[in-house]
Amino acid sequence: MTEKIVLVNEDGIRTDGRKLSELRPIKLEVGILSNADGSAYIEQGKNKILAAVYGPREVHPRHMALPDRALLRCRYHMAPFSVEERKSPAPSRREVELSKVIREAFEPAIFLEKFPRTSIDLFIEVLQADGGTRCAGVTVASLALADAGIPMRDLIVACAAGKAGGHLVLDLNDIEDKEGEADIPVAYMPSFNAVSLLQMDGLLTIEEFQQAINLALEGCKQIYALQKEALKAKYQAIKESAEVTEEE
Amino acid sequence: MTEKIVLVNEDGIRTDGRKLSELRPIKLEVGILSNADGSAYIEQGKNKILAAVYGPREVHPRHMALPDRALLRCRYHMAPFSVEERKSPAPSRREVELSKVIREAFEPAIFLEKFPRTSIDLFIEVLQADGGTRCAGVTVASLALADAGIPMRDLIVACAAGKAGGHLVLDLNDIEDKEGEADIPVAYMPSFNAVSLLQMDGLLTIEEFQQAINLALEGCKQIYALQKEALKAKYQAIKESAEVTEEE
Amino acid sequence: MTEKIVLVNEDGIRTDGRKLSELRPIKLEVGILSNADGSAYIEQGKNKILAAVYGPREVHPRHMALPDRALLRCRYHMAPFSVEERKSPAPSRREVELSKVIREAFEPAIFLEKFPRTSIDLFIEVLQADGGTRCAGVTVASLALADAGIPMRDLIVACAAGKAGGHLVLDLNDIEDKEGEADIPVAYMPSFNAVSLLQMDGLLTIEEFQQAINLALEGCKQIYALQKEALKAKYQAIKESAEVTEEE
Amino acid sequence: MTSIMVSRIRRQQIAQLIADGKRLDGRGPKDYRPIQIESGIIGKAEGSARVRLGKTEVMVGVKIDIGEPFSDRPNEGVLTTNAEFVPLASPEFEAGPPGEESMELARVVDRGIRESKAIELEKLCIIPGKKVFVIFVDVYVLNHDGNLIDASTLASIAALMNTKIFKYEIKDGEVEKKPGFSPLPLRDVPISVTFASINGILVVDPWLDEEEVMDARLTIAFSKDGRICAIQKGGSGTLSPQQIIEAAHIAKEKTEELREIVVKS
Amino acid sequence: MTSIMVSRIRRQQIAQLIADGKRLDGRGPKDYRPIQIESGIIGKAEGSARVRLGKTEVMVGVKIDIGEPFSDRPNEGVLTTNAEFVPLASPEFEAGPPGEESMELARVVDRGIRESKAIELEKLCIIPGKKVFVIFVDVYVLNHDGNLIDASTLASIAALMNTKIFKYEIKDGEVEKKPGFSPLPLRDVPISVTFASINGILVVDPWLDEEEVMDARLTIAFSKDGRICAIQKGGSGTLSPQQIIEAAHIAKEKTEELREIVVKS
Amino acid sequence: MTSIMVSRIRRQQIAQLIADGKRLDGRGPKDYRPIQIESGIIGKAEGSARVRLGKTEVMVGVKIDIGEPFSDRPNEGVLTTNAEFVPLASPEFEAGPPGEESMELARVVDRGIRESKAIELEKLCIIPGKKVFVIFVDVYVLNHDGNLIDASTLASIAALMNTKIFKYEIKDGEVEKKPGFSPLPLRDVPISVTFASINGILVVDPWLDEEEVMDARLTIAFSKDGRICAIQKGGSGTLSPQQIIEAAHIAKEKTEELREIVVKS
Repeated sequence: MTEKIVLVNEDGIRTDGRKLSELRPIKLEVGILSNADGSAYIEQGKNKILAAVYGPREVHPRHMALPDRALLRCRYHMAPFSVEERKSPAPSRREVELSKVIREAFEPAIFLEKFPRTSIDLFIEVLQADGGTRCAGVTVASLALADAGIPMRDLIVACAAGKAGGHLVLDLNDIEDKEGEADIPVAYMPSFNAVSLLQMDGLLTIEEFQQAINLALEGCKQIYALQKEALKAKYQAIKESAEVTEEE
Repeated sequence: MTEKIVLVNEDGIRTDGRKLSELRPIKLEVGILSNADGSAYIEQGKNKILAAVYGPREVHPRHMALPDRALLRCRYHMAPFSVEERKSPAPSRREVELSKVIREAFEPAIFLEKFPRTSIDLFIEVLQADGGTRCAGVTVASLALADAGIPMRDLIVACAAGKAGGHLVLDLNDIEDKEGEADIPVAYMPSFNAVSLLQMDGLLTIEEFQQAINLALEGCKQIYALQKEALKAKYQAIKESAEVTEEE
Repeated sequence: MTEKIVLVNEDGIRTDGRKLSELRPIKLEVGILSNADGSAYIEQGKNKILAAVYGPREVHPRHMALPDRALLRCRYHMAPFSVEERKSPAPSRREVELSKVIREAFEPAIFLEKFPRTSIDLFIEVLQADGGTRCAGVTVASLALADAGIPMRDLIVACAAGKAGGHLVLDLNDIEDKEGEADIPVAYMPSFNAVSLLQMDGLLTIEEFQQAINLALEGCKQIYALQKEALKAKYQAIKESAEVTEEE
Repeated sequence: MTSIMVSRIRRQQIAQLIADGKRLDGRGPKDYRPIQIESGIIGKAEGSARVRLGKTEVMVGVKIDIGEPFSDRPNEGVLTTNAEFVPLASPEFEAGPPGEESMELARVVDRGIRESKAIELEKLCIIPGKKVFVIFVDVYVLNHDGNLIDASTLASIAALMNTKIFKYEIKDGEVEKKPGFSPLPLRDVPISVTFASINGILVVDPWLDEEEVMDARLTIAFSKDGRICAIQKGGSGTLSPQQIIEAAHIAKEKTEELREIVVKS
Repeated sequence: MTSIMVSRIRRQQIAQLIADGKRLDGRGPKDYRPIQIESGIIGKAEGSARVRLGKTEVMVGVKIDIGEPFSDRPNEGVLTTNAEFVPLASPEFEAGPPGEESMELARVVDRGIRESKAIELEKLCIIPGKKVFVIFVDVYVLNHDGNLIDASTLASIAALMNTKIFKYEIKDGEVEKKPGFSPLPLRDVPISVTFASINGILVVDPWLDEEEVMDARLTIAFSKDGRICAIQKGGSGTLSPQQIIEAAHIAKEKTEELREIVVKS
Repeated sequence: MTSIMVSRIRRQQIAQLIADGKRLDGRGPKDYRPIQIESGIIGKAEGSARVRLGKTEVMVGVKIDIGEPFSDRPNEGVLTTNAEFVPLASPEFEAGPPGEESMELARVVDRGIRESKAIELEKLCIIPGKKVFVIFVDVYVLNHDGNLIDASTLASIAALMNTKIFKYEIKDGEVEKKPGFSPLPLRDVPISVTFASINGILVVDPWLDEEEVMDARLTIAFSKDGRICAIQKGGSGTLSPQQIIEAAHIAKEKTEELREIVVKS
């Protein structure tokens, strides 16, 4: 804090070499765990996050079952080794809050009413954290839900925008998150132009906020395309392996 | 502890200006919270305590329900900011013990057998503590039960007596409780001459103890009159507001 | 750790005066607690351990009941004052692990299938610990089960062997356990030549291990005889008291 | 079944009114319930306030202790915000450790205070890297009739405004209390405004009945200079980007009104 | 239903006998069950005792550690009393964190020791404000057949009477153990007497069957010089002021008998 | 009922094959599933590895902090092993505090490392009696298809092998980080081999279906010089002394193969 870090240089380039409205490199994989009903993996910058879905399945404990829809449960959790200082595996208040807002982000997207008396359990495990884990977590969880065959109105995609080094920037990394001026994580259903998660830390004028939201939504749209590609690649692979099996 | 504090001066006057067998000023209010089925508020010296009652209502978890009477539950709890050093909100062993003895103080007074399979939940929240909170808590809880319309054999009223600065004193305040020689909290049903809570800390001969108990019971009787006044004032207010409504 | 303690002297004598393959003095008592369905007490060296059994009885909570056999539960627990430094009464990870392996040691011995939908609860309380508490705990728990009349295929008996001061030794005491080279607790059903608990800490060649296991089994057989004597003494006492009663 | 049907009818009734720009309790969409603030009511606390927002009632006590700084902020005091859903406040609240709702409440209140830099934490260092003041803000919900976030934020900032810190001196590396107090150094007065979205229409300061039927909740907090310092969306519905911007403009206006009430109290 | 009826019949039977000055196990109203005290049985503990009161059996171990004093008592050692309802002691006891019953037991035992100033805590300070001896009294209930309070108080005081503290010296502000021990400095021997009130009649030392039918429980502890040092009423019944005073007189007499047994043991 | 019958049929099928020296997935009794080890994959951790053993998948991260030594080992670093059954790994796993299975896993993995003295803990002392390095080995189970012990031991040792410790200097009794790292000092590579006993026949590396029908589980870990360093029997069946010795011989052989795979990775 004593020496201010230069988050954006005079050429408008950020500490990791990106331009202001550039996403970090993103790698998506679908269907990578054998036990879960659906799973996916994301690398976004140095973030490494797994998501898995179990359900619709019987609810334990039973009294939590809802008569008219599925119970959606969500756990956002960080591995003890995912951050600089070892994190206790017991859920922190931050993890509890993020689990709640992520669950609320997915509730409008899933056709929960199709599966009364069941639960759909969504687990997001941050293996390495580098800023923006809740957004990357939403993005990857969406793929895990799709992989589990859970019917959704739209994929949920998430991306943050904010302000760092005096500039509005897209997809903040760890240092921009910690040393920057503002961070706005946004989850979005592109087909409905609907925001289902929104938070903000920091200080922004309404005008800056408006621009930042638009920037975040642009980021969401780019990642949405990547999500669809990742799903297509998975289906393609399944289809091919099915054809191979048939041919044999 | 190094310099002994003078708790009673040569004129028999205590640190807060009271005579030996004088109560602290007491303010009682009934029906002050809108959600609870019954509620009341007490100020006794610097004590500020809220009590609220929910019930008779369905028991959660269900297996705790009793076939032949209502389940009375009681929580005595101190706000983190109620004492000199911040108190953790998790219940301390002292709070657990006081919750138990307060519950046992009320069990003989309430017609629990009239409400089988239900629970009556009594919550006492100490917002500011100044010695004698369990007694003031019993006094105010009694009003909250009455406000909730829970049928009782008698109001329970409580008051402590003890020894401080070498004298028997009524209604000990914080410093008399901590630096004094003995403290005897007593809860009492005046109409039945029945003691339903009794504890003692300190050192007293049997003779001193006998005098202290009598002093405490005198205190109880005075507060009992205040309790009945507070209830009358509440009913009067309700009656008047009902009449106003009818007249309109 | 700085000065190496001499665990076995040049005459092959251990710190407590024992020979290499000598057990510590063992005292067994059966049926010493009035509330438990079965109970027993062991002193083995300075170990002092109580065991008690409740059951077969109704399972709480009910959903844990098994349709085809009794639920065996086991708690190995150390009293706070049983060791050098006061132990918190909350179960440690070590206690949780030992509770598990001891339960698994007894499962093959008890005819659990005779008591479907019930529980058999086995409590082992270490009042003073001196090395080898899990083995002494198994030995005494076996007697408590017999005292409770729980039908068993065989008594389970347990004893450790290991290496200390460069020698293979039987029934390690506290200092041999801490400063020695290896410790192998073994639980055994002599009639079936069946090992039902086996662990090892330390470093041993396969040859040493084989010898140590055989040594431990020899120890088990000696203690087995003591177990049977203790039960006989108990039955004798019951029989005699019954006869006395009849004669009166 | 019955309660589902009741809630459906209730929902229609509330939503119908809101579509007509009205509310069941007679307020307009941008009206707060009456606000009552009492400050300094708990003498044992270094700061305190009770806020009544309609029938919602929240007490906040501020306690000050000496503790260690965070290793990455060795020269700053520590702010710790906690919220208790005291079981006397609602038939829905249960005794026990804090649940996700009360954790969220505490974190949103904390965010407004922290991000607006309302407390001059850098003035609360006693011995760098070793001893700093720890400010405990304890939110105590006494009656829940909706919009706990705004009531708690108001009560917290009101309590901080009357918080006093004991004077001290350092002797041989130990802190000793001296007689007298100074006020907690504050540089901002963050205020939050919470909306309910019901059938796509935004209303401020939802009461409990509205919260039960709302699709989404949106809280926006502003610092003194008119900048947004914290946002939290809650609930399982969605908002359009346009609604969010519209809400920000309304919230800015309302925070100015509310800030005046707090500052005057 | 059945168990309620059984208990009603049992209650009548026990109450009937007590009305005639008799008890189901043949004792008179002021008779204790046989008391057996064994001291110093746990060599690893600094102090220990086992008390058998009829079939009730309690073991107490005392451990001593070095810790910080309370900030308001910088020159005194710390007493910490804990009680475990070990699940082997009763079919009613469950493994798990202490419940309200065991917390009450620990606090009542603690109260008698603390209020009689039995332990000379002011002699247990090592470095004022920094290091003092911490005395852990761990009450371990091994078989529950009623009147745990008196059995636990007896076992605690018996254990404290054979407690030894290691000798030490201070080198560079660190405490180092030296060979040898001194006895724990004690100045009093508090003893409690517990009554059950059954249909308005008081009996001492209730066994489990009596506890199950009693209306109220009353414990009075006395210090060596015949002063009351702790009282605890339990149970959901009431007592008249006259009964309480009568109990105090009986208790005073009984504590003298019991104290003699402990001191001789 | 149905699931009991299915499991009986499954059991017969698996046991029948094993009696013929075969396994349902085509392996021989002494064959491991394919092993894949990736090291150093978590840059934020001081050491890390992911092991895939068939479909079982375990990640281990090693974090290093500075803390106090144990009072009986003032000159040694501290090893702390923890295992999480992450709920995404199996429909049977639940979120929450560790259960007995994950505690056992952590303790068995820890035992192998500790008893083989794999980490040179005596080189991890910073200021004797005051400050030492604390090594956190966090086992994170990502997909459970049987034999978690061997997968976790492999991943732990692989992670320790790429663990680096920051350089430091001591200024006025405080530890300050300096640029640069040195490798964690290791002297051994303990490897465990786990057997399932099914109808009296031993097979190595049981997968989940085999674990569900096995009578007993036996884990034997070996140090580099071919000595046994840890054993754990699990499950409710029994083993004969002969089986145990036979298993030790097989395990010794297999650990050499597995160690080669780890060292090469």
